[in-house]
Amino acid sequence: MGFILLALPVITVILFMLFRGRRLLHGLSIASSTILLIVSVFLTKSVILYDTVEYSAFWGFYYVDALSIIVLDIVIVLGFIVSIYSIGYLNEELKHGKIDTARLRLYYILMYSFMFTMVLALTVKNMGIMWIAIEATTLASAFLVGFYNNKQSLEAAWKYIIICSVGIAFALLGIIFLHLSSLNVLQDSQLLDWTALFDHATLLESSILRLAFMFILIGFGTKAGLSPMHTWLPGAHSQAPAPISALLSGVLLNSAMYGIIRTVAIVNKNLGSSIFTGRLLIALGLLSVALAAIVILTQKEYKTLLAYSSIEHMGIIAFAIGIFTPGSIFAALFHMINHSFTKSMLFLCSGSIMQKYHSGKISKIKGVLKILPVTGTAFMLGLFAIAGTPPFSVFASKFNIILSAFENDTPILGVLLVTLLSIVFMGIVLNLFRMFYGDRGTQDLKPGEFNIPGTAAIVLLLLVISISGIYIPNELGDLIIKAQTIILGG
Amino acid sequence: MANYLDALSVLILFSSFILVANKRVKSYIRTFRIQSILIAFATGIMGIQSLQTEGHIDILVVCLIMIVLKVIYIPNLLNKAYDKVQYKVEKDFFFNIPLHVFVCCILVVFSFFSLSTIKDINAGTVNMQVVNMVSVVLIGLYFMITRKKAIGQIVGFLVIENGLFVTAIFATHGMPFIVDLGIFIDILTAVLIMGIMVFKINEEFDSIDINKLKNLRG
Amino acid sequence: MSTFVYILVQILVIILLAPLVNGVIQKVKALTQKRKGAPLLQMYFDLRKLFHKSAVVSEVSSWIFKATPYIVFSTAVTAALFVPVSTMITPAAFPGDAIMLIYLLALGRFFMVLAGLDTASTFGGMGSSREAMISSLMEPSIIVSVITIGLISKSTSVYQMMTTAQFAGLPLAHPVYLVVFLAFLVIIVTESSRIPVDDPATHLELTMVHEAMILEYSGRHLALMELSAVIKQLVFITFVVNIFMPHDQLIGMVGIGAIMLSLLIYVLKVIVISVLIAVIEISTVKFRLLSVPNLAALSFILSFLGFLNYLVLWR
Amino acid sequence: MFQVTILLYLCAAVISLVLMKNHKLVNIVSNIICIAAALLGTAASIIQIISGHDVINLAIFDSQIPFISINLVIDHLSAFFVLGLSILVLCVSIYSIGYNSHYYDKRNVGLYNFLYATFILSMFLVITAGNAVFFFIAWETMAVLSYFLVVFESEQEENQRAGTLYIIMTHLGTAFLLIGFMVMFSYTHSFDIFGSSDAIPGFAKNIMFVLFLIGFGTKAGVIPFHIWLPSAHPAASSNVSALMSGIMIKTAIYGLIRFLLFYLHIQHTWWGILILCIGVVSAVLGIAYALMENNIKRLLAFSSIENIGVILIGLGVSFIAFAQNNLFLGGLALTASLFHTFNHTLFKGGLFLGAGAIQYSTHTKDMEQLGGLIKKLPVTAFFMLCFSLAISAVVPFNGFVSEWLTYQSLFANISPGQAGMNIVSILSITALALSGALAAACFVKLFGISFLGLPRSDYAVDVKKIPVTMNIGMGILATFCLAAGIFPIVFLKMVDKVALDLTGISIADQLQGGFFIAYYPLDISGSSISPISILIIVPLIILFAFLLMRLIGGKYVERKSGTWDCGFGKHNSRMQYSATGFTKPLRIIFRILYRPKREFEIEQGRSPYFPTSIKYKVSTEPIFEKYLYNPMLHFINNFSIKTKLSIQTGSIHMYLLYILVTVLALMLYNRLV
Repeated sequence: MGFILLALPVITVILFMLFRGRRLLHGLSIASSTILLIVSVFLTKSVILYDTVEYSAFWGFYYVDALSIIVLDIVIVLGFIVSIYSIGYLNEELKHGKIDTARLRLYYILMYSFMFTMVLALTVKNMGIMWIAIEATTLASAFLVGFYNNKQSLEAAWKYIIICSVGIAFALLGIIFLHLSSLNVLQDSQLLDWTALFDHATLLESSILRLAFMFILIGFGTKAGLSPMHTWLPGAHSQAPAPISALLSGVLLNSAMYGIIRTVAIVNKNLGSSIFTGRLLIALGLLSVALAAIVILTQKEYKTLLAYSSIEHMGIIAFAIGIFTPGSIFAALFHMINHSFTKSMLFLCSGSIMQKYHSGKISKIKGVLKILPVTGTAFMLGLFAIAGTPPFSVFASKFNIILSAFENDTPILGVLLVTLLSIVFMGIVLNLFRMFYGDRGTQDLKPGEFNIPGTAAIVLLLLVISISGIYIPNELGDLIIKAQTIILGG
Repeated sequence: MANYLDALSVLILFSSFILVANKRVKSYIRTFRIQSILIAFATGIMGIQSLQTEGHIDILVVCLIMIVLKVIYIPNLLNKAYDKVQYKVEKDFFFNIPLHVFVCCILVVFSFFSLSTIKDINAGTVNMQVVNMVSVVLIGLYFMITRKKAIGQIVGFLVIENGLFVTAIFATHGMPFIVDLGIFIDILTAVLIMGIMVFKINEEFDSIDINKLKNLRG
Repeated sequence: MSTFVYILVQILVIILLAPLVNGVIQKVKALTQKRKGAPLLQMYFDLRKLFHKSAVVSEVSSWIFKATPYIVFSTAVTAALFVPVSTMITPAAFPGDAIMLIYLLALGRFFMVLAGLDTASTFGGMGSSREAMISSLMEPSIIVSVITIGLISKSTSVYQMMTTAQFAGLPLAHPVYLVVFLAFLVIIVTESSRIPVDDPATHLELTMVHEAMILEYSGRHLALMELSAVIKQLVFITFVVNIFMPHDQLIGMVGIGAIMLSLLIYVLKVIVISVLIAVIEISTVKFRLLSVPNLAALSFILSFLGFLNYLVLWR
Repeated sequence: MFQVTILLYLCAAVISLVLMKNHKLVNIVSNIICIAAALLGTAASIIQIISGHDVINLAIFDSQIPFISINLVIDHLSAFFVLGLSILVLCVSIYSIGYNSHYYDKRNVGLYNFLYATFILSMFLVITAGNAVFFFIAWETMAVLSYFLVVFESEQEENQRAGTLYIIMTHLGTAFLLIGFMVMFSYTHSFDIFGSSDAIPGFAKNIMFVLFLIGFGTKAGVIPFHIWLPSAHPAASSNVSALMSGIMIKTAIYGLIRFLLFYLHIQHTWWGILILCIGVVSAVLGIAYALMENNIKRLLAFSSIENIGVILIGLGVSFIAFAQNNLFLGGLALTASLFHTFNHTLFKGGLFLGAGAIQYSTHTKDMEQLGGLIKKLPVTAFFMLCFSLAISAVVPFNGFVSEWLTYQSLFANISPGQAGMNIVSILSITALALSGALAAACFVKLFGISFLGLPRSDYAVDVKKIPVTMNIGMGILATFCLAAGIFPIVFLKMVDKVALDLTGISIADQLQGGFFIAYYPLDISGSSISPISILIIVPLIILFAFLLMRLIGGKYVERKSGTWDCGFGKHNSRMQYSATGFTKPLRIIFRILYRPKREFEIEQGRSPYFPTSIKYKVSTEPIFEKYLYNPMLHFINNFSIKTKLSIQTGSIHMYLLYILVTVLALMLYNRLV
């Protein structure tokens, strides 16, 4: 059952290689993403029932529990949404002759191999393989970042691949140390297995484990865009095609963060306290939020601004993990979900705006609410949501994170976070909101949405984030609580 | 046995020093190849060891891959790429060589200082080897920082990977086999992608000077 | 019953007496200028003549222009009900609150200023603007003085203030009363628009304030305006005389005779104050409009000093 | 009943989205539903206040997300504010039926009404929120919705700027509230507003006080957090600005009372003194700035700041009194401030509606363009006169009663033995007097310039008839103003329950019932006012005056003629005083505050004595913007740009260096720990 999630993307990629013809490719991608969605639903149900899903085949590397299913579902659902959006997006690009069918194929191939790597990263037990998969995500998405082959995109791609590879290399060093620390504890069959490591966490060699955590934090932190290793992120997110930016920001960062969470769980259990990891995570997290806040204040391009806001939210999540109370973990996971959905919605909107106005500069864009009524409204509400305004869902998790900071007797951190967040809000309002008003600007564009399926997808996401601010289904709540107990080693 | 390994590890470290001291792209690649040979040698020794003691063939296989990939294939690839973008002498570091070497020494000292918390696990020598190899990683990163040209950066990345690999081999007698395999595949693809990008950059910017890639600021 | 008597007495006394005050002041000024001057009752004649004249109304103006004289007049007279001319007669329930008195007069002023603007004449606008400024500058000192006096009598009721003052012996001997009294002199001069704040006799636009506001009025409207102006002036005078120079020698006496006597004394005191005002008018010159604030500040400082004295002395 | 009200508002919102296509229909329907809801709300709140039971729990819904829950509770305080809200909404909705007609076929009326209804609903929820989190959610929602309403006419640049300024300021304020709630939770471990705050230590209470003061103060627009208010209120369309000024900024007062007075009971005298000082500053400066405005709605906005100041003065006195547990005085001052809140809701709402009517019929907000409207819009003019009288606190309107109560509570707050406090009190009295007088001048200017005299421009000449519904809406409010002025005791009974909850002492009983309202400062039966008797006496005297005239002067003969123009012969509208000219003396006297700048442009003609044209421009300088906010913004901006360029340099070598440095730093950390 679960193997379909792994097999299907590969098959799809192969099919893409075989077939050509625009409609066929679109149909193929929709079909496979839909199947993925259905499968993931079943997988989720079985996780809810049996807590974990494991298979003995292939040395039993396949392992899914509540924590991974949450991130996995984000991946699958967003993949579905993006594949819907891509149709309209790519057709528009074809119409303007930005790309030809061959590149369209390349796009789909890369996108699905990207999906595959992420699914792999989330469904394996072995930390080593997880590392390989996460490194592979970089490789798969590198050309997607450089998709448009112009100066900027190439530069972004180069920085992306170099910085991420180097960073991730340190993660490998960390994994090696993890391995080293467990050498005398585990027998060969279960080397590097997360479950094994976690069960025997107390026996591991602390001095090495600390080093391991450090390097893994740097490595996966680079991928997750924690400052000061974030430097690849703004370029990549702003240069990639909008749907890919949505995936990068909504999914990739999460899977990197997922790796950090897994490690943190082991290390904290081993050290018996979250002080060592907490300090580092909170420091890096606050650093990221602060940097994002400062930069956002005077950001001139909207996609870059959104990218920085991604850095900020990853910082918030890291902060929450660093606090490591049940409340904060719950909030962190919930925030992961909310951020992914909200941010990818925003990126999709920005893609439509980009295609309408042919410019990434905020100053070039006026009257979005007139030109693109639906997308514009969604974008505006989404901005309020991402800035943490109730009743949207980001507020709920943000609120809980700040609260956990206060409960944890570190009110100063909480106050700091609130201040930085309000600066972010200020920056977003000051820079982005002038896009929405005014007449249609210099170039005369005819009002109206062009990417109908994409707009539908956007509206869907908008509904999700505005409802889940007040109400979430019990299943989701239970899942998150399960994941929380897993992390806390309850 | 172990003292051979010590000697090898020191040699590997030294080779990375040489790399930092180098001026020309050709010699980067040559030095990298030498380093790879050394590593392959070390791996071979360990492989024989484990074959005798535990009867595992894994490490020897890894050693084989190592030779094929990092001693033969990738250097040639780099050479080809280098010829394609025909680029001769490279005077492209930000300050002079002795200073570089000095900084690298500091890095070694630092990694010794910070890793000395590790308790010995199996052999008493592991500690020293790990220190050497971690400093190889750091030096590789430093090499990437100091070189302006794209190929230089690729080499640096490869040196980092070397350091990691050899750390794994020395410290833990190799990761689980499949993991090692995967790592090699990743490295291969990474290098390929980077090579392609070098071409693209070369045709977009008609130079492979990474310092020219400064359009995305702020 | 007593309420009715009180109202009757108040209205009659004040309305009848008000023009006389002006007469007295004019007379004193004339005599000091070695003139014979107009007869004491001149203003009565003027009013009578004005009542007979027909009114000229600007066609620009609206109903506010015609309503204003009546409103101003009635507020002035109502205000007159607030300050008993003699504490011998008291109504059953006395709603005479000093703050309300001030805000009641504010109602009249509100309409007067509006009327000034209503006719779209330059003079009217000028007068209104100046009146608005002066009144708003005087407000704090009035309130503070009233509050200070009220603190002594532990109530802002005019009647309370007066009765308390009676038991205070000779109030003017007391620093608080003295300072506040000085403050009140300034206030009276301002409120009754006299030199040095305003010149009732002039018709030069540089110096006009009150006159400018009512410039458009004629006939009975003008008469009402003039009358209510003097009534307002008398109200303030009454307030002052009954608080600062109470006739406490009559305490305990009852009956019509006593009331008559007290009224007589009251008239005398009013005349004294009017002479005082006249003296002020003679001895000073009209200020520039923009130095009026200094005067307001002076009176405010005085009243505030009074308050401070109260804090020190009454503990 | 309250539930039904909420549902009605909801369905008004929904319907206005459904019927979006047909502008006229959607406007009428949704407004009628709002009217029904408002009537219901009024009835419900009055019943709640009159009837004995204290607290009604309306709705409770807990979600899976921790701490996120919907929880509505109504006690007397909430009910009182709901009453104010409902009355105003009633009138504004009636007014809107006619007023919104100028949006037909120009804008999306459906969306507008949707925002309108949801905005009302959000305010309703703020007032009735039962726990702090839900309060916060409703609060933010209110801010966002009102932001959308502010920028609804988004073509004008200044509306966008106003909206941006507004949302930023209010969000910053909200951040303070958030921290306050966090502190609250970290000690009591509950967000229940009605819980006890005993677990909170003293210093934390002080911190919370400051946080709440800043947070709510920003919303209330107290100086120096006021800068958003004068730009946001005019930007919104008039019926909305009536709601914003009438209710929204009062929710901040509600918050102050709810969280400081009811939740953390008063701790220290300095809380009260601080609030008192803020109130004084806001009152004086607010009205001072209002005086200089020629844009009607900006003027009204500034005067809102002044009234908030007056409210805060009353509140401050009550805080002081409670801190010295002088319950009676505290109750009295609280009553005064609450009653002024209510009154301000009435007349400021009315004034904004009137301003809307002017704008509707003349298409301008600039007084210098207006004049002589009293002949074109007699009814509106009359109501505006009533409101102006009420807000300048002259007898016999409601404004006077509440200001009188404030005076009395300040008066009673002066007692021998505490010199410092007495000085503060007397200064507050002075400020109150000054602001009252200036307010009178300000609204004389408003009414006199825009309604009296001759039309100053064509705007005021060709005037559109205004729909009767607009006048009805204003009329109801005017009636309420007069009623509250004449029978204050009836309304004071409503307020009284709140003080009763808090102190257990009923104020209204101390105030003599019936016709007279009287207040005994200290044991002597002393000062007392009787508005009704005034209302009887004044007409009587007017009648008497008529009779006098008739008696002495005989029949009234009137001659129409032009205004006296010194024989110049061509009297025209440019000869009359302008709005700017009217306030010139005050501008010169308070130049230290206004720092007026004047510019002449003289086009010389043949001789210097006959210039062809003279342009005279005078402008006052907004101190806080210039010396506080702009420098701050400037600094932040520069800092941001510098940091951005120095971190995100674009050089990959730099970026790799960051990684190296981080690695080394972490290794060091690991070694040292």
